[in-house]
Amino acid sequence: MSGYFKDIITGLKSLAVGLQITNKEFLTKPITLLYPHESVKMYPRYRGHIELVKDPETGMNSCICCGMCEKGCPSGSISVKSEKRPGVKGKVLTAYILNFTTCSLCGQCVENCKPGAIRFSNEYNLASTRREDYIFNLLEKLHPEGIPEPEVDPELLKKELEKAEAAKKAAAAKKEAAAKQEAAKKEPAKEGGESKAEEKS
Amino acid sequence: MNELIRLLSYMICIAAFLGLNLAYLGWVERKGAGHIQRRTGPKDVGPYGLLQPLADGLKLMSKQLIVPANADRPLYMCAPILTMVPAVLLFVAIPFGEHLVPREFNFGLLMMFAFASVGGMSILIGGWGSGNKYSLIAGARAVSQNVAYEIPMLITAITIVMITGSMDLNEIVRQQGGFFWNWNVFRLDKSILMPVSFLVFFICSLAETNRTPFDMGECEGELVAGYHTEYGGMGFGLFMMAEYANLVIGCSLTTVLFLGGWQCPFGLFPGPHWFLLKMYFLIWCFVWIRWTYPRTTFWGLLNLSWKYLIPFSLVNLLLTALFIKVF
Amino acid sequence: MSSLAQSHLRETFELNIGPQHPATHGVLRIKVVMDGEYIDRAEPILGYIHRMHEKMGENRTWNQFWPNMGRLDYLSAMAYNHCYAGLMERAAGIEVPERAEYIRVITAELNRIQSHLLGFGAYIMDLGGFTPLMYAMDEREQILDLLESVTGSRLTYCYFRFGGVYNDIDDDFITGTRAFLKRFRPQIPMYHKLVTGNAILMDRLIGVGPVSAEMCRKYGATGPVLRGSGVNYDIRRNEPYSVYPELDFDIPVYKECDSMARYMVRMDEMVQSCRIIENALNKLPEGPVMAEKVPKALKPPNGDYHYAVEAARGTFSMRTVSDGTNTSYRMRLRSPTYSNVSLFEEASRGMLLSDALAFLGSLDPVIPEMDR
Amino acid sequence: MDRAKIKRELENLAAESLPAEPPQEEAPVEVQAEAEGEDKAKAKAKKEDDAPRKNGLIETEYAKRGTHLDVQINPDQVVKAAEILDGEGMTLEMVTGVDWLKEGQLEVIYDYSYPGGQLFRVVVRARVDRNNPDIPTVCHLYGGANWHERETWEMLGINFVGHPQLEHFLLPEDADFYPLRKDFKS
Repeated sequence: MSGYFKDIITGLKSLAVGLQITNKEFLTKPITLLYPHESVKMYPRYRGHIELVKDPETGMNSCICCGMCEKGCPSGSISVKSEKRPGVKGKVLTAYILNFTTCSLCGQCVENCKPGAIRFSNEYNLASTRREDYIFNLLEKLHPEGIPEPEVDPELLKKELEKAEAAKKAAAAKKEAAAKQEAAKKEPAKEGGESKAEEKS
Repeated sequence: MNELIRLLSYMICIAAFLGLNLAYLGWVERKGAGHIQRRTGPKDVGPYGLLQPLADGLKLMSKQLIVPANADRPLYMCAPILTMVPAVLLFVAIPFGEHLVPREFNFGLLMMFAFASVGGMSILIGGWGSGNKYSLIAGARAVSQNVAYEIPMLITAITIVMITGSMDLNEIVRQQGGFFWNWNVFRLDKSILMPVSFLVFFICSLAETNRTPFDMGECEGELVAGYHTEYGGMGFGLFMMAEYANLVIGCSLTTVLFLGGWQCPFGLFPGPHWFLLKMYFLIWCFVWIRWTYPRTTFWGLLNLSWKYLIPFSLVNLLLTALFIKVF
Repeated sequence: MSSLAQSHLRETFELNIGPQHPATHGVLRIKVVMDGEYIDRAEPILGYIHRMHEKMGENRTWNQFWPNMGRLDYLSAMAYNHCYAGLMERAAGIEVPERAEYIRVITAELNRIQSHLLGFGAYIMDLGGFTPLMYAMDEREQILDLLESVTGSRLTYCYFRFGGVYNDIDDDFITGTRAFLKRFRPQIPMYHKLVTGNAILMDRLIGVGPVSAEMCRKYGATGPVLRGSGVNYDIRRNEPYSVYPELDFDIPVYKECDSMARYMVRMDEMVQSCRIIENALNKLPEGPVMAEKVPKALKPPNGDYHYAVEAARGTFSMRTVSDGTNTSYRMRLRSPTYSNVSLFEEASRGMLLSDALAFLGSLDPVIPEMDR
Repeated sequence: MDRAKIKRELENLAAESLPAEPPQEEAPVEVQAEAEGEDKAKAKAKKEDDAPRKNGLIETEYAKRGTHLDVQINPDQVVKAAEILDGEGMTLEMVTGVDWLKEGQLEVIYDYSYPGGQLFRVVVRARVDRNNPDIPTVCHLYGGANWHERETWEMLGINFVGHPQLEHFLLPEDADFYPLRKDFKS
């Protein structure tokens, strides 16, 4: 019987203690961050989606189009499109497409990037009702006013042109030589040989 | 004719009072919960979120009322109405002030209990009519809960009736005039268990209104949303409003029976403001309790009723009878 | 009610708890045969968010598998990272710098506190008390901020690397962690006052959901479930990995075998984690955080490798079969909740519905980790 | 838990199983070696890696492998092994399988650990034929094996004979493929 009353008293006491605590919390100031009115403090290391880095000197990206980010990506959400332009050293990035719908923000791409051409952005207000909005062309994002043409190095262009010329000449010579050889070899079947050479070129 | 006008005006007043209460108690609850939980609660709709109830109401009203395919349609439809009716009706007997009573019955207390049990019925009907197993369990729980808690509640009320010798609510309040030690809570000369009895009554009204430590009918951890799982739109809205209406009634009744109703604690300027003050304090206690405690089990709830509340109220009844007889 | 399945012998009916249910912490479904309010038989049904992580392990290179580790148990991703790092370091024989190991332990323990805080809050919410969840969330937010400042992510950290960690911690993190510990320590007695001591809660937890030590052994249950059954088994102590042997901490063990014991183990573990973090911060050595020679394309020698860590919910272990290439031949993830929840069917027989859900909550399941 | 006893008994068990069916073990390897007829020397050098492991007990180095004992036995002996380990108070941590496509075999792996303080991990393996993957269940000894075996069945198609409930578990109910088999193409 004493246990019965003891239970009641300890029980009521514990309930009163609980009420006290919530009362204390009621009187303290709320700590909520009112999100749309105030914004969250972002840490410099925040891993948002990736973005291309603008080289402060040239104003261009420093991507060398090696495709390591593409290869390292676990979900295959990156595709780097590049082409060779006359007079420009290395490949030129034409599109850097990040499919953010499949990106898992693991950071393998940034880690794999040797020249440090990509980094994490601090953008987190990414809301949209359309799926297509999450397929980013990072190059366009880097240059919203329009993608600038890479500077053409005249010397390099000259060299390249010369090289191309030389290559062309060499190819022509080779072709000629090959044609001759072929012709010499198979006099009767001339057409066939020619077409083969053409194919080769 | 005069009587009719009086009644009509009271009905309008009650509707307004009730409407305001139902809307803003929701706001109070949310705001209270917010501040207790280190949050701010509703704040964007209007100043301090004061227009939030309006927005909520609009949202609920604009929603389609979907009747589940295997629901018992008539029962399903009438349950929300049925839960609202007794809640509104009961206001007719509550004395807000000495002359501010919609209708003075000499059996007001009896009527209170008679109609209050309809609330439990409506939960059962809603739970059964939904054709949902969760709702069904909730309905079954609600009935046995109501049965279990009406007993101690009634016995405690009988104690009050024995002390005051009246079932007229206004008369009960009148007898508690003067200083606060004349309130029934502190009537130690009638029975030394009176404060305990108040606690019993308070807990019972908590259980009767299905508030959190005892919300077996809608415990979301187990039964999703209990008896109103299948209700959407205004069906749900009515259940919600009925909960607050029951809250107001439960607190009013506790105030009337134990805390001296419209009487001032110091015997000065009695009036409806005192009644409202006491009632809202009790309501705040309900909110406060709701956001502090976890829920009991169904088992624990019945245990509490049969093992603690009923014995206490019975002992109190006997003691009171003894004191009245002896002194 | 025609839909109620009725047998001839007893009036039982089937109740589907989940996959969308407030008490199942995710998309767990439990098919329950109820006899009134009592449970006749409860069968958990899994697989609603099964993503075949094990097959992914076979298709992705070792490095590419990293992000998967954060997506198993989203609440204690750090421990999972730790397991994978340890596994591959064991397989490829990589020595990890000491500082990196200390950082791993600090972050993993912070993560454990975070996980237990949410577990605590969500558990009380299952029982109907909403407020403790918000308080726990408040504290948890501090940890998430700290971890975000160092890893860059709030939940799915992909922070560890083979041979170290992704980036070093800074002084801000160390002072922040110390400040957090100072702030957090007095909170636990407050939780005990508000929640643990509450008569209603005690009534709900004490004696509910008995799981004996023998049952734990048969089902392979680990973590707080096992320690709540009086078995002093913690991988951090019994199969020491990383720098845990150098740190001093206790393993909380409760012998009551009920939900309360499991709950208390979690609460006490938070205190012990605070101790570990403080200890590790004091001992934190200087040095590099990455091993020097870690090949980019890892090719561990042929064979089986096994590694186990103590995640927040119990023993998480990985077994990989390497065939000497840069992907695994077979990757097996042994998740703790999978085993813990498997005893639910046997243990919940004859329980009241509300007790069974309180019991389920005390197992603290995380569904993505069960389904993998 | 008695390490020496477990080791001795498992060793006996493995030795018992050794002469039972050596030709079956050898057969697929020979086929494979023939297939790679041209660089036989290379195949021979590699044979040690490629050949399925013989039944027997190996004491592995914990620091390298994460296990202490690694024993391979015949499929029909796994229950016996489970009984031995159960009697010593070991717990079954997981059951899993590996598909050895080249050898035409499926391997079932049982991971045992000791929850009583000492560090002791035992791996029990058994290889079953890929075309007839039957292995007795250990459900009656370890309740926890139920889910693990069920999962292994649905992922790899290893049929646990005597299992009370070999139904789809993680995969959808109408899945008619075994995703963890090496010849599975999604």
